[in-house]
Amino acid sequence: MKMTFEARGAVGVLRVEEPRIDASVAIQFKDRFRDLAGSAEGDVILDLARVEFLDSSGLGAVVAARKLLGSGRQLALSGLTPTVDKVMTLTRMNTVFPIHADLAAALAAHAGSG
Amino acid sequence: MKMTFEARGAVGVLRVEEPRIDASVAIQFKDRFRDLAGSAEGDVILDLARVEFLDSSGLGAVVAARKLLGSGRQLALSGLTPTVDKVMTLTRMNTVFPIHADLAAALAAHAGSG
Amino acid sequence: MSGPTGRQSAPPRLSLRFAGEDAAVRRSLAEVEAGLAAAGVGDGLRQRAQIALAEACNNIVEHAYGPARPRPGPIALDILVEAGGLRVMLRDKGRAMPPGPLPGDAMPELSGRDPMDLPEGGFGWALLRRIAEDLHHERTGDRNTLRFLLPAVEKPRKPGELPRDCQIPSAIPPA
Amino acid sequence: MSGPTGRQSAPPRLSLRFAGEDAAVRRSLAEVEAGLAAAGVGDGLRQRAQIALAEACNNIVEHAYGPARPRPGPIALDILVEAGGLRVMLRDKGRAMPPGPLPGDAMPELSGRDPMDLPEGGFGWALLRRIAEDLHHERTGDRNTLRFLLPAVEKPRKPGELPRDCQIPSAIPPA
Ligand SMILES: Nc1ncnc2c1ncn2[C@@H]1O[C@H](COP(=O)(O)OP(=O)(O)O)[C@@H](O)[C@H]1O
Ligand SMILES: Nc1ncnc2c1ncn2[C@@H]1O[C@H](COP(=O)(O)OP(=O)(O)O)[C@@H](O)[C@H]1O
Repeated sequence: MKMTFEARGAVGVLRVEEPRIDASVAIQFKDRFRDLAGSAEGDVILDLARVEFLDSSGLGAVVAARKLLGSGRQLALSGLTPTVDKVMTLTRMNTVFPIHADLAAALAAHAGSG
Repeated sequence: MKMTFEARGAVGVLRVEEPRIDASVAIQFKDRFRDLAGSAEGDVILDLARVEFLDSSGLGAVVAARKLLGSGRQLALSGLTPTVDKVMTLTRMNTVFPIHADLAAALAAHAGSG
Repeated sequence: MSGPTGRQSAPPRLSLRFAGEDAAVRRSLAEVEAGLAAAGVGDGLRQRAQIALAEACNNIVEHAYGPARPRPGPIALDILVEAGGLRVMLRDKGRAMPPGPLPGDAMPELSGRDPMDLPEGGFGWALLRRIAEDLHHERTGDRNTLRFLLPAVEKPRKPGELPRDCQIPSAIPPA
Repeated sequence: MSGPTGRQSAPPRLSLRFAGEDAAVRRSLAEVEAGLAAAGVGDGLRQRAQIALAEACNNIVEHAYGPARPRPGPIALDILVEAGGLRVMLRDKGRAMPPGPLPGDAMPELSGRDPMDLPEGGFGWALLRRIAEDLHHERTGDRNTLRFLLPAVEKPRKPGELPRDCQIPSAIPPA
């Protein structure tokens, strides 16, 4: 599962380069997330701009990923495509994760906000 | 204070046509909100795409507006500009209000979601 | 969607047969997406179809066939494109649903929850219910049949309100 | 921001004098925005400056001058544009701060709160604190002077962690 991580000042940016986070890759997603972001410090922005689809298994993996960061770090989401936004809205998970229109907005909002 | 309201199916869209929601218009904002959206039914999307600035007084007015809808209705926000996003992030209010990249995304996500 | 003019007399229909496993579900959903787009189904309904069908298929893979099976069983998916929306029929040869009513549309409660204590599952059925109408499940012999409508126009639904039409035929296996 | 070349020997400075009332604050913030843009200050810092200055000025209007005054008192705002950020000095002739340390950077707690029970205020000082560094308040005679730095590069700050430099000179009026 293709995902890239980049430290941007105090914030880590994790970009998912796949069109789907579904049942068939949920476990891989969680493992990759741990490998890439687990040992870093600071908040993480998960950029979902390329993700066209997320099912409840994928959502569960995102929640699991958030827990990997521990309570001292935040997981923010950016670039929700329409179907992903719909799932976030129906499940109310859009009130659990801070959500930003795109990566630039997320970076501007999270730099230094700890 | 210029604000427009439009019913879109089961959802009401309230657009703020001013560049600032600050201490000097916070009370007006709350009054206009009540006049426009108070008597309608269903969830409300507050489109902030034209709002370049929101201070803590304006944020308080948005919270007050949300309460006017009562617990059976939701207030979602769309089109956060960078400074507004920053205030929402620093205060963590972005985990209180469902937030969507733009009005189209908010409409797609909220239609029928009650 | 095509009106009364044009050559097609029957409404467009998609019929897919695939294995009850994650990778096959993924491929089939991509086919559905392409098929519905070709049939002129709009963005919103196609998006909702992807969500609802993914959840329904995942449930079959996970619960009806489950991890104990050596080989995945088959899934049959039939979609009728009507003016009012998509009529869906999903069939499998897996385990019966647990007795009693089908799971409802209640989402796991999130508010007031420590992020470290958030639920990682339990959203599947609730998502399906929020999107689908006229949901019916039937057990006949060794088969499950799930039918629902994905309405072209979403109906507003109050949080917590159950859809009108969820009287569920109890899962009594025929004698 | 201008380097060692160029004709300006002193760093750019903005000095504004305005009435301690909402409308004048709004106009002055617009002037600051234009002035900082003209001085080449980047988007992020200008956005943070708008937030921090609005909160600091609102506090003066609301608490230092407050509703009891027949006429608003004056506010003096001076901003020095340095490579490391903006050095801000804000002066007013209003009431003294309440004795004891300045309000901290704790945001009102939101998690687990019923939406109908959310706080509508109490974010002002916390916002200022999260954005500003080296915050100092001084009472001399009948005046308040608030100084802070708006750093060009935001420093990461753990939630709940107080900035290092918030030892506050106690608000003892001179004899
Ligand atoms: N086709 C099926 N056959 C048997 N049981 C099912 C089937 N589909 C769903 N279930 C039941 O529904 C529940 C799963 O609900 P769901 O909301 O999808 O949760 P999850 O997302 O954790 O899978 C399980 O408790 C399971 O018993
Ligand atoms: N310039 C000032 N003079 C006197 N008191 C002040 C001043 N600024 C702030 N305060 C105090 O700070 C508190 C306001 O904090 P703040 O976080 O801005 O809340 P709010 O957003 O509700 O105004 C008040 O309790 C007030 O006593």
